[in-house]
Amino acid sequence: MDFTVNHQALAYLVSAILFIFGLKGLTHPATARRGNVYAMLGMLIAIVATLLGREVQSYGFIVAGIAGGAVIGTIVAMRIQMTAMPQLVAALHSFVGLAAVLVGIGTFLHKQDAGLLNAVLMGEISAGVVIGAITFTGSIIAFGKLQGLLSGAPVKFRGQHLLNALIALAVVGLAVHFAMTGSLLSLLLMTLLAFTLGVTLIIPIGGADMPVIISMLNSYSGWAAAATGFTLHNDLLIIVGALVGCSGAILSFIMCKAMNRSILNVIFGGFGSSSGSGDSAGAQAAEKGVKSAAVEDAVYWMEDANRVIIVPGYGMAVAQAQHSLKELMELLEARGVEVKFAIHPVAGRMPGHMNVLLAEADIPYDRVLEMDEINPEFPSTDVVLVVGANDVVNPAAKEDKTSPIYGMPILDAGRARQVYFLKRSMRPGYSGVDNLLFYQDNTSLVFGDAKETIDGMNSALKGGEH
Amino acid sequence: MDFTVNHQALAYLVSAILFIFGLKGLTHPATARRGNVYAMLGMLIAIVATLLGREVQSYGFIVAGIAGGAVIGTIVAMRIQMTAMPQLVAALHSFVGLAAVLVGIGTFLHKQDAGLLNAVLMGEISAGVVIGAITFTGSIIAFGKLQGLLSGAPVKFRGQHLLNALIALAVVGLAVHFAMTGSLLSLLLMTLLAFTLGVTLIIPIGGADMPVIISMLNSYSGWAAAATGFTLHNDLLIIVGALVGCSGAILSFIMCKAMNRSILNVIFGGFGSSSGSGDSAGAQAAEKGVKSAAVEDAVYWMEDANRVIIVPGYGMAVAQAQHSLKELMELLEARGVEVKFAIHPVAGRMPGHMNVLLAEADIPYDRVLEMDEINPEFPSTDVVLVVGANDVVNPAAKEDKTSPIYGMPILDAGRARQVYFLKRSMRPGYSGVDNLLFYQDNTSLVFGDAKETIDGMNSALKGGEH
Amino acid sequence: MPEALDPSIVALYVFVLACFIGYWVVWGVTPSLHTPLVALTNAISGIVLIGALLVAGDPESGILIQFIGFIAVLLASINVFGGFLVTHRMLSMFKKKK
Amino acid sequence: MPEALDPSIVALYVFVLACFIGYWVVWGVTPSLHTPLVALTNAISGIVLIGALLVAGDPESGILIQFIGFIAVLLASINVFGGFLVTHRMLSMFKKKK
Amino acid sequence: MKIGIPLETRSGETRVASTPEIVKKLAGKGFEILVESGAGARAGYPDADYAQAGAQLTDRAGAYDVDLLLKVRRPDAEDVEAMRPGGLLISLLETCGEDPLLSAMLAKGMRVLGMERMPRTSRAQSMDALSSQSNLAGYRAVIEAAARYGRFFPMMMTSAGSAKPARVAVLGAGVAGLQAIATARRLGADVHAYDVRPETREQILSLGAKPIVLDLGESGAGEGGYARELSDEAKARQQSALGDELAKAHVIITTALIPCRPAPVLVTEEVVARLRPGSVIVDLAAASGGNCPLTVADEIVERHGVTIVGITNFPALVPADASAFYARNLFNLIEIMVQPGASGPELKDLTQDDITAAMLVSARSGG
Amino acid sequence: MKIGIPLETRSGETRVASTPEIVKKLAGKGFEILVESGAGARAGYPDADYAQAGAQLTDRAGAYDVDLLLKVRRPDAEDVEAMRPGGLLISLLETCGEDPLLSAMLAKGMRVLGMERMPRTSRAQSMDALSSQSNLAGYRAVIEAAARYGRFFPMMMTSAGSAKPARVAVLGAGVAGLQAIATARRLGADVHAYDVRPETREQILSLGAKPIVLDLGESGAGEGGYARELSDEAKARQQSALGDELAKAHVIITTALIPCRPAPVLVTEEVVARLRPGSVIVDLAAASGGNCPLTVADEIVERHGVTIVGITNFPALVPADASAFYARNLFNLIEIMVQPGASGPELKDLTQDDITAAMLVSARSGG
Ligand SMILES: NC(=O)c1ccc[n+]([C@@H]2O[C@H](COP(=O)([O-])OP(=O)(O)OC[C@H]3O[C@@H](n4cnc5c(N)ncnc54)[C@H](OP(=O)(O)O)[C@@H]3O)[C@@H](O)[C@H]2O)c1
Ligand SMILES: NC(=O)c1ccc[n+]([C@@H]2O[C@H](COP(=O)([O-])OP(=O)(O)OC[C@H]3O[C@@H](n4cnc5c(N)ncnc54)[C@H](OP(=O)(O)O)[C@@H]3O)[C@@H](O)[C@H]2O)c1
Ligand SMILES: NC(=O)c1ccc[n+]([C@@H]2O[C@H](COP(=O)([O-])OP(=O)(O)OC[C@H]3O[C@@H](n4cnc5c(N)ncnc54)[C@H](O)[C@@H]3O)[C@@H](O)[C@H]2O)c1
Ligand SMILES: NC(=O)c1ccc[n+]([C@@H]2O[C@H](COP(=O)([O-])OP(=O)(O)OC[C@H]3O[C@@H](n4cnc5c(N)ncnc54)[C@H](O)[C@@H]3O)[C@@H](O)[C@H]2O)c1
Repeated sequence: MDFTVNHQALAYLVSAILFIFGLKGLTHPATARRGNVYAMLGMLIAIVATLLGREVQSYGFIVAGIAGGAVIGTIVAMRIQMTAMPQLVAALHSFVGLAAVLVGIGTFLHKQDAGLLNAVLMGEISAGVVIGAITFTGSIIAFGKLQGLLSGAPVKFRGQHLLNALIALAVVGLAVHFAMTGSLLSLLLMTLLAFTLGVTLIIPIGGADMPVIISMLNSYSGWAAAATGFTLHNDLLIIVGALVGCSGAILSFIMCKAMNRSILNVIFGGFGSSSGSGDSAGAQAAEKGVKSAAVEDAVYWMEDANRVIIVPGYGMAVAQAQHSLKELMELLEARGVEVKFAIHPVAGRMPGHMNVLLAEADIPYDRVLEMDEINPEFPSTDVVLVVGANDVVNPAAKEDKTSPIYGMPILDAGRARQVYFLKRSMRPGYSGVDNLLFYQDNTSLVFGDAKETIDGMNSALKGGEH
Repeated sequence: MDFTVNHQALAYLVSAILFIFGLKGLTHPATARRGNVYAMLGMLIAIVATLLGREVQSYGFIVAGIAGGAVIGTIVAMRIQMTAMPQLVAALHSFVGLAAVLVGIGTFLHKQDAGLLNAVLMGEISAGVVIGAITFTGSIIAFGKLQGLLSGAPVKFRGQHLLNALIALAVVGLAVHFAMTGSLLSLLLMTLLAFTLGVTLIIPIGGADMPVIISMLNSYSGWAAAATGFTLHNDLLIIVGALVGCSGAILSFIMCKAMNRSILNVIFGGFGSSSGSGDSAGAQAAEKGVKSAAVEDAVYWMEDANRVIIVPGYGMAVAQAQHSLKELMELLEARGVEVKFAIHPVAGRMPGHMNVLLAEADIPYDRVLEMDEINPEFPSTDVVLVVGANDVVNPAAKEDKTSPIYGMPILDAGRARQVYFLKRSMRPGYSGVDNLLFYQDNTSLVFGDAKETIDGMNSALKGGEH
Repeated sequence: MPEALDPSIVALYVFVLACFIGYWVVWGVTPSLHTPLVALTNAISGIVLIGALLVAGDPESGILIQFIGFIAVLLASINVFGGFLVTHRMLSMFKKKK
Repeated sequence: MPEALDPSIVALYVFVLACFIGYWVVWGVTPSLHTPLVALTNAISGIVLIGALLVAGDPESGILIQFIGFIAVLLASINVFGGFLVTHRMLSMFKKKK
Repeated sequence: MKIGIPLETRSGETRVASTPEIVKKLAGKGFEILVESGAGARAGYPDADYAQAGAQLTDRAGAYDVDLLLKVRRPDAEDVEAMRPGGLLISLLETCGEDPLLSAMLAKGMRVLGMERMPRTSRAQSMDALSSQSNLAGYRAVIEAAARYGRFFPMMMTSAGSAKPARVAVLGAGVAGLQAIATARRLGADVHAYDVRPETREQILSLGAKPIVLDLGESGAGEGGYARELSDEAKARQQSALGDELAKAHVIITTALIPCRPAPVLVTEEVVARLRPGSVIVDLAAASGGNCPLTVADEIVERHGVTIVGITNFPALVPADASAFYARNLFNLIEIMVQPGASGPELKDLTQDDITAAMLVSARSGG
Repeated sequence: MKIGIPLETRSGETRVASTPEIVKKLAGKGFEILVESGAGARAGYPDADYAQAGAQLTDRAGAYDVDLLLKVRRPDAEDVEAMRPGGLLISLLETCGEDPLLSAMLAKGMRVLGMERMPRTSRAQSMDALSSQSNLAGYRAVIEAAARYGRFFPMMMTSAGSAKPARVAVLGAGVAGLQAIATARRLGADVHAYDVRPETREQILSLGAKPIVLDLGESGAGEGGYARELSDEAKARQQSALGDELAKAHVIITTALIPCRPAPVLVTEEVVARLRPGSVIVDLAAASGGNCPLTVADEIVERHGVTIVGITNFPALVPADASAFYARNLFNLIEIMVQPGASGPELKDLTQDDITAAMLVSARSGG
């Protein structure tokens, strides 16, 4: 059977649909793996359809390229440490960027030979090449920062925005010139300048913002692919490019929101970025090497847990979060999670403080356990939610003989797989002692008023899909 | 300046984008009016761009048609009673359906004259004509049922599904024949059969399901438009048709879910529809002429209110909804709504039943008012939320001398602008007396366990936009 | 490359993509907006007017076809004007405070 | 009618519609899936491979161009294979109970 | 028309039939009100407040020589003597069957409305003194139990060890029982409750307590909202099945009454012996024999290490609110009994309204 | 090593220094325990339970002739007589400044640990008897108030009218005060609370009550978690500013103490006179003079129509839990005091540990 362009186009359409489902699948844990499979399938179909098409005549380079890429890609992806993932993604981005540059230049040369050039086409080529080039060097810088080859600190200098603007202007000028004249020199010069722009755009951005930048570069690489699609009149490239470009941009935005950063600050690094966030609890935590987490992260792990232990403390009383906790308990139990409350004998500010409040919220007595009963259960617990407690879970009481709380028995929260602390700041509790548990690997802090945080968790648990 | 097809296509693209924004706008009250304006603008651009295009050469019929349509459309839309809206929409649907049929036939005749026919085109024409025809007669039946010209009761007969299947088969056969031969007779016959199918599909469906059917017909009309777009190779028609078709289908699905009906039952009316849903609270309510409402409706009005009075009753106690009510109170107050609790002296099953529970949930005493204090406030209250109370707001106690509760003082909830009843069914309260307030115009019932319903309200209030 | 590509296939691309958007666009609609939304989509589906215009606007196609087109224009216009207006009237009932 | 329509305009249609879908697709993503999602979109952006194949696969375009194409294929393939695999590895960490 | 509010003379009674607030309302309606000096003192309503509300302070004879006599408790023979012939008495009568006292009053040409005979209709709810007083009794019974229990009611985890919550069993979930449940729950106790009427299960749950469900083979729901007496077989089954549940309790509050019948025995001596020393039983049915056979009416006794509270007049321990509620019940009743007449309010025909008709003591019911 | 648990002989004392549960633990550690017969009876711990836990039942002399004597209350001269020379006593000493009784014990070569002298460190929390007993007192004070208040504590809207919630004012938000706040809130009262220490504001809010904020011009926060005495000027300012707040209350619970100083006067006679008849004042500071000058220690008096409860030993009204908590405090203390030796447990050097060092009565502090 003859594989016509129409067949190819239909195959591309299927492939595009698979990509859409693939990406949508990745937005929820339940469908994420399936999503990845869809996307792989989409890619496979796209490649096969392309190879079957009429334009591809010689397979030597292709087979070599794909084989080489497959081997290298697989090895790198298998070998890489989980913690080095961000670097890897950055590195991979740079490849896409460079590939887009090469495809652009190659297409130009090819069409030039065939005498098929026109201004629109060359405009499209310029777009693909420039965006690809920025993606390429930008990603390399991001990689360097993440890998520690470059300093993670934001590199700022006077007139940085002016410089970027000038380079951008020059790039546009060269693109226009190229589109008008088809001058190879302009094309190459433009490419070089775009490489420079990638460096100057990313270098001022601090290491903390790198996740957003990776997502942003991702978006760039999408736009580059879309531009290539226009060049080649390939709808699949256009669709996928637009998908990636747009979703990457939105994702950057979402991530910025989650981290309480302004997207503009991040993209045009250095717009007073560090000053704004320097005082926030999250930033302080980051400085001290304490992890902070979003409400949804905690929810994600709790939903998935077999057992969650809630450790309420004086902060729960201050926030009057007991009613919200009751609801959290019910929501988790409805998901088959076992929920218990661990009461330290001196939690709060009076004997029985927690008992009064939990009883007010109608939390059944059989869920409420005292320290000696529950301590053996922590090691086999998936998630401990410390709600406005502090001293009562501080391992300093056991480990640090000089600590004023030394000798006080504590709840062994730190033994659980994951610990989430709900508090407003990095401030210590009643005893004024820093909490060693904050620095443990399995601990994250969720900053905010305990009631608001728990209400957020409840919403997230109820929100479900949609 | 010359208005080329490229210009037209760009204008169409703008128009399509406006339609998308328009529809998205309609999903939230805050953006709904703006959305309507966007859509109007989109339509205007589309019409102007079409008129400017090369294909339109004579304007006589067009001006007459549009002018006539504008006058008739405007008058009808201005004159119609708010309560007759569903009928009007059904009638308008039928117009779209008929227009699609006419456009299909017209295009066929036109292309036949020009000798431009081919099988694909005729297939596309068939699709447009058939879907249009079903939409046309289906909408007329829906109109008749809603307007009371036809009985609202589902008309069922044996072999109804078989008949529909046979007609559908015949239609497909004729379409194939038409596409192969270009026979006008087949086209007309097919159209006639499709008209019949529209009738036989809709007539078995009961009046209660009409809102869903309207939305479903809406979807059909969209698909008809899309098919027309394929016929005319007009991307705008395709996009808008797909938008309308798909969104209409989803909307029908959403509405079915909200009404707890199976979409299949509704579309293929009579698949045991009445048995399955006959028992549901919503259906019973509809039969008795009692309005039922969704959680979001109540939320919408409460959010917007100046004052909300909550009337708790025994059902609140049964559902143990007091903690959720506390949260609702806080959420509404955060939006500047004044919230009060109205306690009837015999609400619940023991003296002070409500007081105990509201105190447990820590609802401040100054929000809790007794009957005599609060009764004068109902007439100036925007929304009353009756949470599992019944007898204590039953106007029969005042109006019906024969009622066993005659003479008992009641809370004047019915005097407020809107009353939402949260209960699980149409069952009466302790006294066993039907509640006259249900039948009042300003009353809607929100069925479900009170705690779940209120939790839903809280989620909706917290969910916000997006 | 696009030389031999059937325009119907491109149309199919557009159609499929628009379907996704149609799906997305209505999720999360407030129930109180169900009816206005139906009214608006109804008005929008009056876009067949475009098709009707093309049929009615070509004098070469003969009076019969043009007349058919005229009826189609008339019906579609009623729908467009009536639909938008009705939507507007429904939305006017939703008056936000402040 | 579509005779004179510039194919770039149709491409624009497709592009715009795809942008809407791209926007829709990521809303509501669970924060813990941010990183895997970035990895997957990265893998998908390896779709430039298609372009690279076209460049590398045309023997008439000369060895230089084909070599450029080869490099592009190589890079894009690394991205595709590496990207999907990394995504898969990340997702494997999310083991659901039951 | 003269209304009289005498001092209640039954021993231990602290309530009064009307409060200054209600006196003011009655005076506003045109009644002339005669309050015996000191009538409200023990309930916290000084004479001065009555006078200010528009009452006339008088001696005992004056308060009795009226058209409408309002009392809380059953009058004694001496009281009847002092009443004005042809007058009307509204009071709790505390009687069933034959009653010479009622006969004596009827013989004097008096009419008597018994507050216990209030029908349990929706309209009569606001006049129902049994409900209003039971409500107070249920609350006060728990406070009494808490005051006599040597431990915490609530759960309490402290650095000096943990206190388990008191397990409270409430028997009978009528008005008093439900309020007892609510109050014990407020104090943080672990509350279990039992009633023969099946519909109480949901009501118990609605207060956050745990229903005790027994299978008796018959329902205890009787007429007019009251429970009916069980068959002997069912009684025995109930006692044994309840026994194990009750033995786990630390505090038992019993409220099971059946009008004009001896109270059913729910807590046997065997169960009392099984309770932990220091447990408390509050028997609200003490007046009609008690739900526990060891209960001694009007006394607090210790048996098998268990404190058994036999107080018969709990409302008198909360006299201010009890009087206020009772007075309000009477006022609501009077409102439907009178109409404005030429010279102040006049009585309607008491046999016409179904409420007053039901309450009216006839020659037959009076003995 | 022998431990003795005598019967407490102070009048009204119902507690006991150890419970069967703790006796069992002590026995498990190798102690020989001598319990005076009947020691735990009033707290609900019968002799049989002690015997079963491994104690030896004995007479008074036997319980005193031990190495380690555990008591709840300050011994009297007769007790000191009976003690074994060279022994160790752990007890509440109820003394400040010069004390011939302590001198007598020291003269006998005894060592004495005063439970009041427990330092307020994190480690000592589980041995802190003042806290554990104050906690019970706070709870019981509210129960007492509710039992003596002639109305409902909670708000109650009924068909017989509405009861407004009792307005409860708690003065002093230490351990007892906070528990009183919590308990009154549970009962549905409208609770307002006041303390000189500014950090209590948040703590009061954390129990859902309303803090009363006065501007005194100085803070009352003293050393070691205790309050300090205010200047005279500030005292006067406090009394007048508090007066208006208190006059609105129906129930006042005062817990303001300053160690070894007369209790500050917070509720003046003028305020008492302004209270509504039937109001209740529970004065937890009655033992050290009372926060109200009208309080009579160990008596319940009525003044200006207000019931003033001067009970000085509230924990004795909850003897089972009070004894259990006290016994647990002692046990936790003994745990840090002893080490396993050749023949059973041996005492460590008491001056080495900062807790026992602080508690030890020295010749100087002993008088
Ligand atoms: N139980 C007693 O009888 C008693 C009596 C006196 C003293 N103590 C002492 O009190 C301490 C009790 O330990 P604990 O763990 O319960 O309390 P904690 O150590 O005082 O810690 C409470 C934590 O809650 C956080 N918090 C306060 N308000 C919050 C809000 N609205 N939302 C979220 N977090 C909030 C605070 O952190 P942020 O400020 O960062 O939010 C604080 O670190 C012990 O040291 C104990 O010795 C107990
Ligand atoms: N207060 C007293 O002392 C006392 C004592 C005895 C009798 N009564 C009588 O009890 C009545 C009290 O009136 P009321 O308005 O409070 O109660 P009601 O008239 O009995 O009505 C309660 C309503 O709550 C609904 N309901 C029950 N469970 C629910 C749940 N889980 N979620 C949502 N709704 C639920 C029921 O409808 P669905 O089944 O459809 O859900 C029912 O209609 C009066 O007639 C009064 O005379 C009062
Ligand atoms: N107007 C009205 O609608 C109105 C007014 C007052 C009371 N009521 C209703 O009447 C009912 C009875 O109220 P009450 O408090 O006056 O009743 P009550 O004082 O006569 O009896 C108390 C409770 O004891 C229960 N009881 C009787 N025998 C028992 C046994 N052997 N074992 C266990 N429980 C037993 C009864 O069922 C009742 O619930 C309640 O449902 C109440 O709500 C209705
Ligand atoms: N180990 C520990 O950390 C520990 C142990 C026990 C108590 N404490 C803390 O010590 C503090 C005191 O507790 P306490 O109950 O033993 O105190 P207390 O019995 O000595 O005094 C009771 C309260 O009265 C207050 N008060 C004193 N004078 C007053 C005045 N003029 N007006 C108003 N209030 C006045 C005090 O501030 C105190 O809060 C509390 O904060 C308690 O939590 C800490």
